[in-house]
Amino acid sequence: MNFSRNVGAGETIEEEGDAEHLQLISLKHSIDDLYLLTMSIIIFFMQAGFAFMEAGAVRSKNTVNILIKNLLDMLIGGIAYWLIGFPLAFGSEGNFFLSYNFWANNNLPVKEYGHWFFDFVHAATASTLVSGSMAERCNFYAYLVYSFIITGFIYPVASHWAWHPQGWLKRTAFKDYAGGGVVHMLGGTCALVGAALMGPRISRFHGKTGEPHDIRGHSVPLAALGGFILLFGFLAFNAGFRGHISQSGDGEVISRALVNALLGACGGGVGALVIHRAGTFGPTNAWSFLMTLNGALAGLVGVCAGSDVFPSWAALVVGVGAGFTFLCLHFLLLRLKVDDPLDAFPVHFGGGLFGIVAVAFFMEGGIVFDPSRNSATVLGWNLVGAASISGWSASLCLVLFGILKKLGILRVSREMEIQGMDLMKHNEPAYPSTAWEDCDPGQYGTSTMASKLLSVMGYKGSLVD
Amino acid sequence: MGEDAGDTGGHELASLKHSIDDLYLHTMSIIIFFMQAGFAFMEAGAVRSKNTVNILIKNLLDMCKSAFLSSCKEVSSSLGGIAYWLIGFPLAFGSDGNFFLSYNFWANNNLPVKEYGHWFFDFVHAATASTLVCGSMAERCNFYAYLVYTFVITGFIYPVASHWTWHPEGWLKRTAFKDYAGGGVVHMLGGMCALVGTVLMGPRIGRFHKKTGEPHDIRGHSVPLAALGGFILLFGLLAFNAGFRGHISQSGDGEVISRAIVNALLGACGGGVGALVIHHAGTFGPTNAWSFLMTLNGALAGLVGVCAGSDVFPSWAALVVGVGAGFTFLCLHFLLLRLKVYLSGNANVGAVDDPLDAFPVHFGGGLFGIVAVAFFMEGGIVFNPSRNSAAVLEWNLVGALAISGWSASLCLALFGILKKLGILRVSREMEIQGMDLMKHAEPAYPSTAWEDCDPGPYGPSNMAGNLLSIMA
Amino acid sequence: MNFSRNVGAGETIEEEGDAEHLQLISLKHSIDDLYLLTMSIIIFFMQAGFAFMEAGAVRSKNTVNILIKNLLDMLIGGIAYWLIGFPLAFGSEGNFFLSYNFWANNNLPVKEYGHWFFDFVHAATASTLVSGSMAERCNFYAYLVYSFIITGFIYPVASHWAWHPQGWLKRTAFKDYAGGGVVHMLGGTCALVGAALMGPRISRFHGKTGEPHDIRGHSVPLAALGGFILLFGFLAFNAGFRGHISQSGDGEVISRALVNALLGACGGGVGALVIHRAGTFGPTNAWSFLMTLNGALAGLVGVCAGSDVFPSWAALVVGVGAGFTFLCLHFLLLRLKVDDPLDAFPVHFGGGLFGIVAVAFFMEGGIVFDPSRNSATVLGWNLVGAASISGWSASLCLVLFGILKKLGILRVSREMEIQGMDLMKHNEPAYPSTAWEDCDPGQYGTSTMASKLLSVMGYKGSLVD
Repeated sequence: MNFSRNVGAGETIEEEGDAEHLQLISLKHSIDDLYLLTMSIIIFFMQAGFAFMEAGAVRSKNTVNILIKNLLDMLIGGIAYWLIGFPLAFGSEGNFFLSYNFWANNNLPVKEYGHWFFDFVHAATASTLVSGSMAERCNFYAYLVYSFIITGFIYPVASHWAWHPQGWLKRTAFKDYAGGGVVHMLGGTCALVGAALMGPRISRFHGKTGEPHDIRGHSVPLAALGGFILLFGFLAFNAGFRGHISQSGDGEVISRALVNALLGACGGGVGALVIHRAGTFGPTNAWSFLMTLNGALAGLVGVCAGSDVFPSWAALVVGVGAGFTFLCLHFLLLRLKVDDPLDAFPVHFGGGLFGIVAVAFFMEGGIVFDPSRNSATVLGWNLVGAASISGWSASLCLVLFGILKKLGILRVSREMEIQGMDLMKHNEPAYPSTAWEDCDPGQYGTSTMASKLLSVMGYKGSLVD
Repeated sequence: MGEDAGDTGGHELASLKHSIDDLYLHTMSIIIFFMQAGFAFMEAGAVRSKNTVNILIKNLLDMCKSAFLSSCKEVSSSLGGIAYWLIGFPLAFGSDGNFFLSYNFWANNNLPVKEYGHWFFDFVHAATASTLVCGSMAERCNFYAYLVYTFVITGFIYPVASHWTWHPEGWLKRTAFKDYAGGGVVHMLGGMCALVGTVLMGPRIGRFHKKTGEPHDIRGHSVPLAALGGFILLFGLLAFNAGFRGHISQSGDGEVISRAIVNALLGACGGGVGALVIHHAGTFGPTNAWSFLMTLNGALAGLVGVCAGSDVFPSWAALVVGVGAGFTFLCLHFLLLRLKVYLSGNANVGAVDDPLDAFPVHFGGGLFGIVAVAFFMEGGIVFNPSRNSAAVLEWNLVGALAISGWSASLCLALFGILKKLGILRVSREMEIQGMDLMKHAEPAYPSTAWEDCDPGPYGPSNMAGNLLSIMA
Repeated sequence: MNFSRNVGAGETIEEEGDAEHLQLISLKHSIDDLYLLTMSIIIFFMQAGFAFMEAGAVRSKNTVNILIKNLLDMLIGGIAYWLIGFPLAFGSEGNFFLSYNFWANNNLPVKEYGHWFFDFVHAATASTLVSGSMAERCNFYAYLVYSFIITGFIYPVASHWAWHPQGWLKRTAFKDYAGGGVVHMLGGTCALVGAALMGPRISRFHGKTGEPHDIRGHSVPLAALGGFILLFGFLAFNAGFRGHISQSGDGEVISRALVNALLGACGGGVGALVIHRAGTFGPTNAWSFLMTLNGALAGLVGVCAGSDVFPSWAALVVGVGAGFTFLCLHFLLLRLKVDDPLDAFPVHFGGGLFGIVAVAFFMEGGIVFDPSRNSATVLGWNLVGAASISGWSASLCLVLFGILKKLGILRVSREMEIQGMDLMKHNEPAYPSTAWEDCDPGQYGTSTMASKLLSVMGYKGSLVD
């Protein structure tokens, strides 16, 4: 990833020294900086995507709670990544497992700051997934703790393995271009462990029969807004991971990643829509929007691992596969009675896992095209990588959430869960009734549902005193 | 690098130029891509709550579908040469072709990877053109009909027209036809398809009075959602205008692009403020409302209007064109409301219901712009009334006519067939009940998710609880 | 700011003339153009951020009103800035106080158009702040007038002082990298004067005791949407102010600005959350989302003045300080019975002021690191600059709003304020009741709150005839 940039630059500087050449090199850096910067800013906007997707998918009584969690994912995450996350992941001194300098950006060369920011937006993505799966019942203190630890420790160590020049996975044939494994599988695993230890929301599963009972989110448009922002951000996510754009061949790789990301989304979205509509997982006659949206996201996650090397048709196939994996895991979770309101595990773990396996098959020179020892090695190492990343995050999360559970601060009280956290915890209802009060409509007709309803029911007075 | 300083220096420079161009194209494309969200929310806000999810899913699929179409070349090659005819990119930008369309990259996949950026850039425009149609047919279009028509529009109708104007061999490209950022090709075409669709579809139930034919406002369920869409569109249209140059590293590019973006902004200013003032002044009937939606649509029409020449207008002309486009939008908006009178005596037949004003905004703005560019471009009729500048006007009229004619006739055939087959419009029952429940089983705002707890000492939390307590 | 770009470019052109060198120079311009353009477009999107933040913070009956004001801020602002704003700020002929050519872009070289657009988005930011503080009661005509004057005159003159090569502040040690003073303090001051002259909304303060009574906004998610968009845009705001990216050292400055912006937001948000929750300003047990969001914005505003020179830890500290200043001013306004629905003054003036003072302390070579005459000079000039910018904007706004008040067109009538402006003024309710009518739910269950409520209350019929 980014480190290749520094290496490339180092080489060129040694070669030649006349002024013009130096200018050329400095220009290359400018372009790379601009590229990294623009992509990072757009990826940063994905935080808003996650926030609204989650806000739309919870009930109105917990909307503010989920919004503040997403905001703090960014704010606390920034501090955690600055203090310990980046040093653990990309310090210049380290071993195969982690690195250990640049604490709090101490001594970090300023030219690496772009790199820092770029890595931070990925870390934030990984940790923000978790708040979705634990929505509507997670204790606020528990949230503060786990958010800090995931962004500051669990994710950075895994990303060190895969992307630091000394990381043990980096030095193998492990192939994960844009973090399908490191970012999404890791986040998905944490989400699953959290959701499982937390237990389902009250009345999510029938007390005796265990039949799942739909708890719908309060606003599909909000969720759709989040989804659209995520699609926007994901394009930059895939386009940005090259880390530099000025070297020969970069343009092609990045264009390809962009097109593949789009086709992956298409495959995942349309695939999930059709597969679900066809009644594969139980009879339905609904063309489901949320399934389509989650499918598209799963498809995007799926192609992440190899969007730089897939041929276009393979991106489409991988997208469909990731969409299908998402649906399988979605219905599996229902059977296991795990309550993941945002489908964070099916979408991100499922899509990521499918992608990291598929890349060994469908990459250029992969098993499908050239079944050789070489291509099998990629498969082998990708499976090892996937297993170790999942194992690492699962075991640490088990400890983390286990301790929080033992301490009794993992989940909110039954009363607060029923009443909703917006009022009890934040004292900020998402849609305060007083702000919707209506005046006497007069000649202009009624203005909102409220007065309409009142008039239907024969209420004559005015709501304003 | 480095063995051969002089040579490699030049080589490296060239490669650096490519890098910059790539970066420019990617960034603009990604931002233009976000316009899909803009259209989605503008439309979602403008329909009733019972059809919200329906319109959202259509917008999401618009994107996927057009990508599919453009990528069929890949599939076709991999599946061993199955002939796909309705494919977008090959028809528009294949390297072999004639004045009308091109025809390679489907049987033999030779599209160089370095063209992928170009592909993505073209794709976002195709998606823009087809997504316009969705709005004008909102709240009553059959889902299957929708699947068919987007396939045809993004796979065939738009690509052929874009081949005419942008492919080096296209017949319009080789004339004096001037359309910088697709005011004609993208917006007029989309607007025309929207009009044909909505005419054949007929108005929504309750839109016009059965006897008098008086229009009855069917308002959208959420102005803030529509506003969100509008703001995103303004954001995206800036990139749309800035991006159409296609490269930024050549001499003069920076100036053209800067000018395009400033003109886009001033066009929006002219269109928005113009439409607001003209409407408020009572030009089209007495009113005392400062209408937000008119302002927003006017701003969009202004942006569409300057598209045709945002690279060549002087600043003041961009403002003037914006105002003109805003005015054209208002004219067409009120014309559509009246249109039934002129079409037939029967007030029920032929009345046009365009919930999103897709035709007035995009066709009107686009048409005004494509005419205006001949007048206001540098060296245009206003500045230098000569044979040359008249030629631009002439060819622009020919181009506008050809594009409108092409899209209108094909859409007429397309929607006519769908109507004959009886799958153009949803059933009356479904229209009344709304498609969210009947078709998608996903209400946009499920009541159960708004249920309220006992408010307790904290007071009621939302409207529901408040209402209940008032009435208790 | 941007002018340095042109100057720098001019120098290099003279130096040497061979073809390759010229190409290099032209390439540099391309990169700079691309950078300026991308950042400007993203900053432009901040208009949407302000619009939704304000829309969420007003009552439903004034939502359309605030949306149209934000839209017009951009549309009218564009015309005003084109006609007189840019000429006053950045004309090539001028004196220490203002400049006076390029009216309506007349004779402006096309290569300056990128610069024009970049400056315009800042002007739009400054003026859009004001509509927030005067929300729900400002007359529409008054709005049209003040919006034109702030974008067209008040802001441009101040920006001439600070950024035009001949501006009197520019030629001193005054240090304000990204407009914490010029943009935010100015906007905040105008907002305060407007809100104070306008008076509070009806029932905002108890008639006798003066106790503040919360008037909540109608939708926290809308406000959150605005906030997230603002965070997104602010990153570009800080990254973009360098004005060029192709010169040596640019990449480092911009990366640093980006990281500092993020850390400032972290400091401000977390700081405000914790300080507020700790009960510093009165007992509370709420983890307030809106305080966190406003704190994060204040933190961003705070680091603006020096995000290119702060060390990372200082950005965090400045963020916390700005968050604290925001809280102080917020509660001060309540005591003074000034009603600022959006907290535009506390966030933007408070954050900006803190930042412009802090930069003298925490910049590299600042008072904290090197207490010398030099660093004290920066503090001195920054105080002078802050005072003159506030004084300039306050006195002009006082005149402006004073005249409007005298003419009786500053504030809407009592009746319109109670009924809401959406219906009375725009005839466009934000959420028209007719569009929420419900069908007979049939077997699929009810679809919206409306029918739910009806059934709760025993209403049996269908809403559709």
